[in-house]
Amino acid sequence: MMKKVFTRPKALTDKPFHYCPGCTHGIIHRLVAEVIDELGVADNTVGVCPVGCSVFAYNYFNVDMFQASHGRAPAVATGIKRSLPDRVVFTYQGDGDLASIGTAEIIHAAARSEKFTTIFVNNAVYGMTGGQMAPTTLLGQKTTTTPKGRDKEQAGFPVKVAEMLSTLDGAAYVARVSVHNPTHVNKAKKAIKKAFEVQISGQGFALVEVLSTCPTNWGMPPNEALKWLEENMIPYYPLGIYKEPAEVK
Amino acid sequence: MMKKVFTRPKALTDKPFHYCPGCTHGIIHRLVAEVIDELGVADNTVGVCPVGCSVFAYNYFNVDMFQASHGRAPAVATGIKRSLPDRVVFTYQGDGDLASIGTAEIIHAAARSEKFTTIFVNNAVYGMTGGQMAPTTLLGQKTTTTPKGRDKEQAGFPVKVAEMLSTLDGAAYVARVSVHNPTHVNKAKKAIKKAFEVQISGQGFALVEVLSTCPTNWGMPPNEALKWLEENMIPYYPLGIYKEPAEVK
Amino acid sequence: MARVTFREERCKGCELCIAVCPEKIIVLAEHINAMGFHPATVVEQEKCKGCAMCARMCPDVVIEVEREVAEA
Amino acid sequence: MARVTFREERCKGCELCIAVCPEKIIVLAEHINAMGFHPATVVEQEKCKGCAMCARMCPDVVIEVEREVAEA
Amino acid sequence: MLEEILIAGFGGQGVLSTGQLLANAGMIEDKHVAWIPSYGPEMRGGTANCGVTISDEPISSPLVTEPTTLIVMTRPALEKFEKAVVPGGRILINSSLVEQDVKRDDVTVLKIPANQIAEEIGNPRVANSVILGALIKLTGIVTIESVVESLKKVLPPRRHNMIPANREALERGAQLAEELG
Amino acid sequence: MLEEILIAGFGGQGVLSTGQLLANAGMIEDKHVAWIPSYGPEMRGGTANCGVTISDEPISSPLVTEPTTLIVMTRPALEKFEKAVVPGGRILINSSLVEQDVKRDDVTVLKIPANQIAEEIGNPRVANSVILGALIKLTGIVTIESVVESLKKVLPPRRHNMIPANREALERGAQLAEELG
Amino acid sequence: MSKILMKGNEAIGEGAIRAGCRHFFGYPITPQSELPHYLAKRMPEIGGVFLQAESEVSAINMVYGAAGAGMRVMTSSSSPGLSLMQEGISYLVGAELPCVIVNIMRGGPGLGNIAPAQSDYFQSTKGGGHGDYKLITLAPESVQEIIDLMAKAFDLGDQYRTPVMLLGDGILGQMMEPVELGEIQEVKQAAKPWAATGMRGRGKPNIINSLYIDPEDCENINKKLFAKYAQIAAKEQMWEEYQLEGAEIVLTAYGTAARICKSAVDKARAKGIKAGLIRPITLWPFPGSVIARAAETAKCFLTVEMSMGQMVEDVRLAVNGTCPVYFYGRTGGVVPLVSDVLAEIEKLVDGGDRE
Amino acid sequence: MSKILMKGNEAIGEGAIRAGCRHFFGYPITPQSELPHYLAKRMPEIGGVFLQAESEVSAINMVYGAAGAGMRVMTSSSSPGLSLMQEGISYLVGAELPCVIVNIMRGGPGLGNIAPAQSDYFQSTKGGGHGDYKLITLAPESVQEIIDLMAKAFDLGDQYRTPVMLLGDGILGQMMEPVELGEIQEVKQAAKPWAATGMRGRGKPNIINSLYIDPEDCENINKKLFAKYAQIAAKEQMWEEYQLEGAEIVLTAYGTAARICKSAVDKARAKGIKAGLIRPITLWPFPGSVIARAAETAKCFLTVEMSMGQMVEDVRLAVNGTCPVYFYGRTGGVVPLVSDVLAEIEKLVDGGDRE
Ligand SMILES: Cc1ncc(C[n+]2csc(CCOP(=O)(O)OP(=O)(O)O)c2C)c(N)n1
Ligand SMILES: Cc1ncc(C[n+]2csc(CCOP(=O)(O)OP(=O)(O)O)c2C)c(N)n1
Ligand code: SF4
Ligand code: SF4
Ligand code: SF4
Ligand code: SF4
Ligand code: SF4
Ligand code: SF4
Ligand SMILES: [Mg+2]
Ligand SMILES: [Mg+2]
Repeated sequence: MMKKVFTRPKALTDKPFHYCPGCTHGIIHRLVAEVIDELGVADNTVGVCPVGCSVFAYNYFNVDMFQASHGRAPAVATGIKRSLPDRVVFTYQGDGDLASIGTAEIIHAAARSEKFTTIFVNNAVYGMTGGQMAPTTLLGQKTTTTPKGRDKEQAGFPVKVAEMLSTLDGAAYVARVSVHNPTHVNKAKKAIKKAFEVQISGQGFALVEVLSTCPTNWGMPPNEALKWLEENMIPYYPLGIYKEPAEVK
Repeated sequence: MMKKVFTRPKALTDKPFHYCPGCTHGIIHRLVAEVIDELGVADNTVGVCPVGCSVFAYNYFNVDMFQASHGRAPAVATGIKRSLPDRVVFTYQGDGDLASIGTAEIIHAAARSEKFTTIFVNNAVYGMTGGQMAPTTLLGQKTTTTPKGRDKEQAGFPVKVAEMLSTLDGAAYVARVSVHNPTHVNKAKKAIKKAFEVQISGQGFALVEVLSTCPTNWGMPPNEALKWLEENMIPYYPLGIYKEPAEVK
Repeated sequence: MARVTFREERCKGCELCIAVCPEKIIVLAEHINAMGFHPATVVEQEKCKGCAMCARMCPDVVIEVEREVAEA
Repeated sequence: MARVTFREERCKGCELCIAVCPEKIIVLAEHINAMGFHPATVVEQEKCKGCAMCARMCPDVVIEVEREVAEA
Repeated sequence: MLEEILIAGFGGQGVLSTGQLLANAGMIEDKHVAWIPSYGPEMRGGTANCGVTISDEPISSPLVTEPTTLIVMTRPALEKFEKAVVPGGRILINSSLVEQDVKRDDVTVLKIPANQIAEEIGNPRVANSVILGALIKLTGIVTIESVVESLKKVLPPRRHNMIPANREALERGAQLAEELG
Repeated sequence: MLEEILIAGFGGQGVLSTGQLLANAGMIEDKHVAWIPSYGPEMRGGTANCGVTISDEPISSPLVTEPTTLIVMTRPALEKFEKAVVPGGRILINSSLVEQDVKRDDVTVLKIPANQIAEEIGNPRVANSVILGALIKLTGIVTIESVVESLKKVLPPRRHNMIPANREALERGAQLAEELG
Repeated sequence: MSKILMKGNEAIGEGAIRAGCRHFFGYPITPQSELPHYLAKRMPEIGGVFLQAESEVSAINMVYGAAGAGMRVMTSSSSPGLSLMQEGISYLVGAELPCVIVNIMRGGPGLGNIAPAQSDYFQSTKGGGHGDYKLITLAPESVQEIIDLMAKAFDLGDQYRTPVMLLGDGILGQMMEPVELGEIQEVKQAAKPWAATGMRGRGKPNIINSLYIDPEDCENINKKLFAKYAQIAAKEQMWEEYQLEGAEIVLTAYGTAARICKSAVDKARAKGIKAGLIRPITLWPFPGSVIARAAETAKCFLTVEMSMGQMVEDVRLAVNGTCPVYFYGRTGGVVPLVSDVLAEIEKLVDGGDRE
Repeated sequence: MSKILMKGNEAIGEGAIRAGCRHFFGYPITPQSELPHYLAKRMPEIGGVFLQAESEVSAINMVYGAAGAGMRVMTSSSSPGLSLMQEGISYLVGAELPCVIVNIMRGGPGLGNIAPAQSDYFQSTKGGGHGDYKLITLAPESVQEIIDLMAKAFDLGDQYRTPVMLLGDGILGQMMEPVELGEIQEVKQAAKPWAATGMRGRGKPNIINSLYIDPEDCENINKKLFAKYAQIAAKEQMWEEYQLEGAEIVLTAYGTAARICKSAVDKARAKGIKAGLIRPITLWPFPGSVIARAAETAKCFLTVEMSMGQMVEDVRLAVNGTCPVYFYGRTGGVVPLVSDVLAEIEKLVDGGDRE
């Protein structure tokens, strides 16, 4: 018997993504939707999308959604979760959104151990606004605001979000994954699922940092971008689980 | 021959402090002034004071001063240092100022490795505004906004600033000290001096977290407050040098 | 036996699926879809193992995969 | 020999100096200063070792310490 | 009737709660009342003042800038506010704490050794009630009964044992005012 | 003289720079010119349009909402903007990329197989110049010389070797317009 | 019902609770901190949420979250904090989310001081945030009125799906006055079918959003907002007239300044001067109609504010040249005296065209 | 001198550099990002500082630092970003620090969109931040005028020790026009003895501060500011008169809207309609005097904005009831057409009292 082994998750609407060809935002969207499907929580979930290329995510997820102001998704999610503690709440944020303008909001949501899940898409650049430096831009990486490559004297060092948040007692689950090949896509999905489960079981704040590509602003074809991610981002941003709740609790 | 072995540092004006009796803000001010004197940089120094009990610090330091908006001293200091790279620039901030509203500013100043020195006064409470919870308030500690004691379910966990900033490659020197007895006052001074030296030698961002008391809002006599600090704060906020530039560089 | 189906009109021709297909049976078509891209397509359907690597990498959820499974 | 001097008008009577003086020679005065505090004062100046512990702890920089030092 | 009372002293002297007690008593008597603290970031544990207005008419501004009565508990308070009192007004001084004299001669001055009397009563905490008693006697803005009523409301039940001492203090204050006035 | 030209296509087709080249040529001839891109967050690598206004008078709004000439490089562009062209205006279609026909009959339509001609010239990158040449012929808003002048300014020196091919493309375009027009 | 003595800041909290508000997000600042202190105690008692945010920026965005989730929610701050909330307020407007925002104003600009002021009138009523919008702005003058207006604030917010500002000064926040609270009553809250609460069988997602990428759509939402504003302006103007009968000199003032003006009007009337007062209670919608009406017979207007002159512009717009509009203001935390205002009134008696 | 074709956003950058600005702190946002891109390249070439801040809140506070240190400094953003800067702007005002702030406005409220708009007029001119203050606001209409006004902006800022806003819309930022840049000249900058730069022998510390804890002091600084504002209002009003001679219908519009109005006026004149335009170049100080003068002879006014109507209030205040003031606006990123404006003018010819 022929059986569908891979099909569009139900937690995605049927709207086509507006992302550039090969942009891994699309993969990450799908993984989140698959996890929502697998956990069977679509009807009970509220998502928060940021300002960034994923600003239109409210068109794609088939759940109730908020569009939040730039960087403030964690505050918005806090407001939602404190209002509706039995709902599943997630935010989806880019690296400019989360690690630059929204630094205070993510850190304090984590410190308070707000019971929501954050999908943090680190593509080392500001995608939406035209390829400016992000806090996560690598040293030497060229962007429209570091035309000669990021220079530590001038623009400082990339911020390691997973490591930083792991210092907070309130952060229950923190992992960094990548989506540069199918194996890692699978791992990424596992981490995302775990991050939702940690929320649902009330264990506290959970964040998954997903290394992602921006072929357009990196100025390379999509497959080259995946390779660049693997060769340049992973060494600086080691993958792994940075924090995990003790199993018995 | 009788010699003055302890006298008012020249980098303090003669204005009496407005602080409450026994408030260790006064000790920390004096230490900063002593270091400025010892380094002989008063004439070349620009200080930035925050919003908090130390808002009037511009009256006390005998150097050029800025009063910065709540939490933004690191941004103001960045503006100053990038304008006048050969001046010695320091900020003086409370825990509400630095670790709550100003979280993004301190993290990114550190990430950029801005070459200034931050004196971070952690007294586990909002002093100036009447004893509200700070991000550094300990679990169980009573404040005007946690009248039954800080509850992790409701208000999350205290933020460990020194630990968090140490994850940043741009942070050159990070230490936590205390001023609850003369020995620690001496150690605190050494750390502050080092933090200025790291700046002056161009090694990058330097921060000293100083555990401090707020007898008024803790509701205890000054000496009891010192004891409370020692017994309650130090276990959660371990003293020590968290980051240091490699000697040869 | 397995079958992959491409929702051609949604394909952006990014080639991520092409790179990961272990059977190397996906190519970009000659023609252009409504969005102006050469859509990916499978050339030797019969070689498909239904591993879904392609689908897993496709950012635009273009691909559906079916496979023969033992009746449970 | 050593001497501690208190700028009484600035003392807030917080007693931090009192607690740390190894000679236990500092007390709060009976009278009240212009700010309304009982200022700290030294009762047995001659016992002072000039260790400056008191001064180091004084948050209001009230205390000055002099000490006999060998001429350099 | 319009009384604008300024109570000025030091943090911890019960300045603010004394004012509230008075306002509460006025409220019980269905007068218009308002209470307002000074909330400057003076040195914490430092100055504390509050204004109480009690009137038959609606109150315009609750700020007491030109008090009809000034109650002072510290020397700096006297220095600062002496000038503000309206001509013909009153100044009540807790003479246990403030030695100075008032320089003006167009106001009624009453020196009340409140702490001393409170200690005589055997409860140093009721010093403020002594002064309040004197004020009531002089102005008649509220009755001692109303203040006692207010105390019942304001104090938590476990502190109701303080009420008799307070009543005594109020009466001693009133009596003193009678004698001195 | 007032020409309002809308150039519409796909990111990467050189739409924006072609517009700039035209504006630059107008400027060289001391005309009033303005250039403006659409900057909507359409899918990146997606639509790209720009408006160029060339006039003897100061230009009011640089937005080209009712073009006198429309140049289209993609099918969606034609569908979207066909209606906007003023009656009596022109539509220039790169027929190497767009097969469709224009539905209106109150405009002059010119189909230019620009990519094909560019390949004939031996340089696929000069397709846009072919269309530009046709536009120039039809409107006379600038001369080919001015466009070549602009190229000298706009291209970095190491790319000046592209100029002859561009000139040829401009001339071929003009010639074609002459023939078709 | 018996009265109790209550602080303005606490009354705001209690008023909110009685209006059905169970969610408060805020960041401490003088002179409004007694409000969070009060709610930190009260909210847990009634199963509500009190959360100290990490900043005003966060607080207003938490409000956005809770409001979008359908809650009656409030935040509070004072002047500098309100400046930080402007982006968030603009988002709340754009997403049409109801909430109550409290500003207990202090002296500015900059850090200024913590003394009472009214210098954020423009910010509240003209739109301190970006874009075209109006904010319903309520200005109580007494602790009792705070209680009454809090209920109104939440009702208006829900009814029109708009944020509502409660604007007071430090005096209003700090003073205690008797209030009659009445029984706590069950609040009837209209359903919010638009709220994003998880679909729960609804079938179609609800989206809370202020992004309208197509200019036409964005213009339409603006038009929709302004149609709503027109309705609010027509129906919801609130004001008090005090001694307005036959007034030749019409004072306009709100909040604490209005209380002072009332006394000044009384004193002026006692001197035989025909003075009266219009006290706007809604600063937006500004009660322009009553002012225009009064302008038909008045000799002149005198606007009194604890600012350098902000509401006076709206008075001038309403008077529209019919008669002169004068201004008296104190600012930076200085509170005008009754005698000062009286002196200004007296100046207008003879001549009325100083300046 | 030869002209070059330049984008508005880049012209702002080049204009600033030519005005002696060597410090830029900003955060990316459409439609102004070409400005930071440009300066990221240019500043290092000339030894200046380009720094991408972590947010607009940080950017404006970096500006505070650099301005207090005596530099000519600039930041730039678009509508939502400006909302986040309001506290910082109020501090700059309070501390009397000169700087230039650029707002390339987009559709609002909320996230709105990135299309051109003029709906932040109130925020800029009435004070979106807390406290009493005014902001010099310059509104260029062309790329050439940007270059000229940038120099003016820095000069005014330094002269009056005040932040200066440059207000444009997305069209102005995005379009390219020919500009004549002229030679780069050494800029004469006045000494700033008040700057906090380290004492360096001065003997007395300089303090950059906006805290005035005593209300009297705070009121005094407000009075000082307003004395300065009075001087600015008297001396620095800038506007353009277009076909104003004998105009019966006087249009008022700024920036891009004014360009459209000019064409509409031309077309109206061609039809024999006596229309003219006053284009405020300084939005604050608002050129009220010229409008009042025109109101003496005009039949009516028509204000055209890319907003729901903001500047029109200032026009009404200036006209003060002398004649009717009508409004035509498009908002949310929609740009009015010349033909639309012409139609509005024509409506006013017959009757002039629609509404
Ligand atoms: C307050 C504010 N500042 C700036 C912007 C402009 N802006 C939109 S998205 C963005 C950054 C997007 O980068 P990132 O978060 O990394 O997301 P990506 O597009 O890379 O997925 C910025 C700066 C804005 N919309 N609002
Ligand atoms: C934007 C803004 N928000 C809030 C305040 C009020 N405020 C003043 S100081 C302070 C906190 C002070 O606490 P901390 O930084 O710990 O300093 P401390 O007084 O304890 O030394 C707050 C919230 C303000 N002035 N500005
Ligand atoms: S700009 Fe970059 S991040 Fe954004 S959609 Fe395109 S590829 Fe993805
Ligand atoms: S309130 Fe606390 S921190 Fe502030 S001066 Fe008093 S004791 Fe020190
Ligand atoms: S399912 Fe596997 S084998 Fe089949 S096309 Fe996809 S990647 Fe290739
Ligand atoms: S990965 Fe998806 S979008 Fe990309 S080419 Fe393959 S099918 Fe098309
Ligand atoms: S110097 Fe030492 S011994 Fe002397 S009084 Fe001070 S603490 Fe005591
Ligand atoms: S430590 Fe200083 S302030 Fe405190 S009692 Fe001693 S001398 Fe006085
Ligand atoms: Mg990114
Ligand atoms: Mg603190």
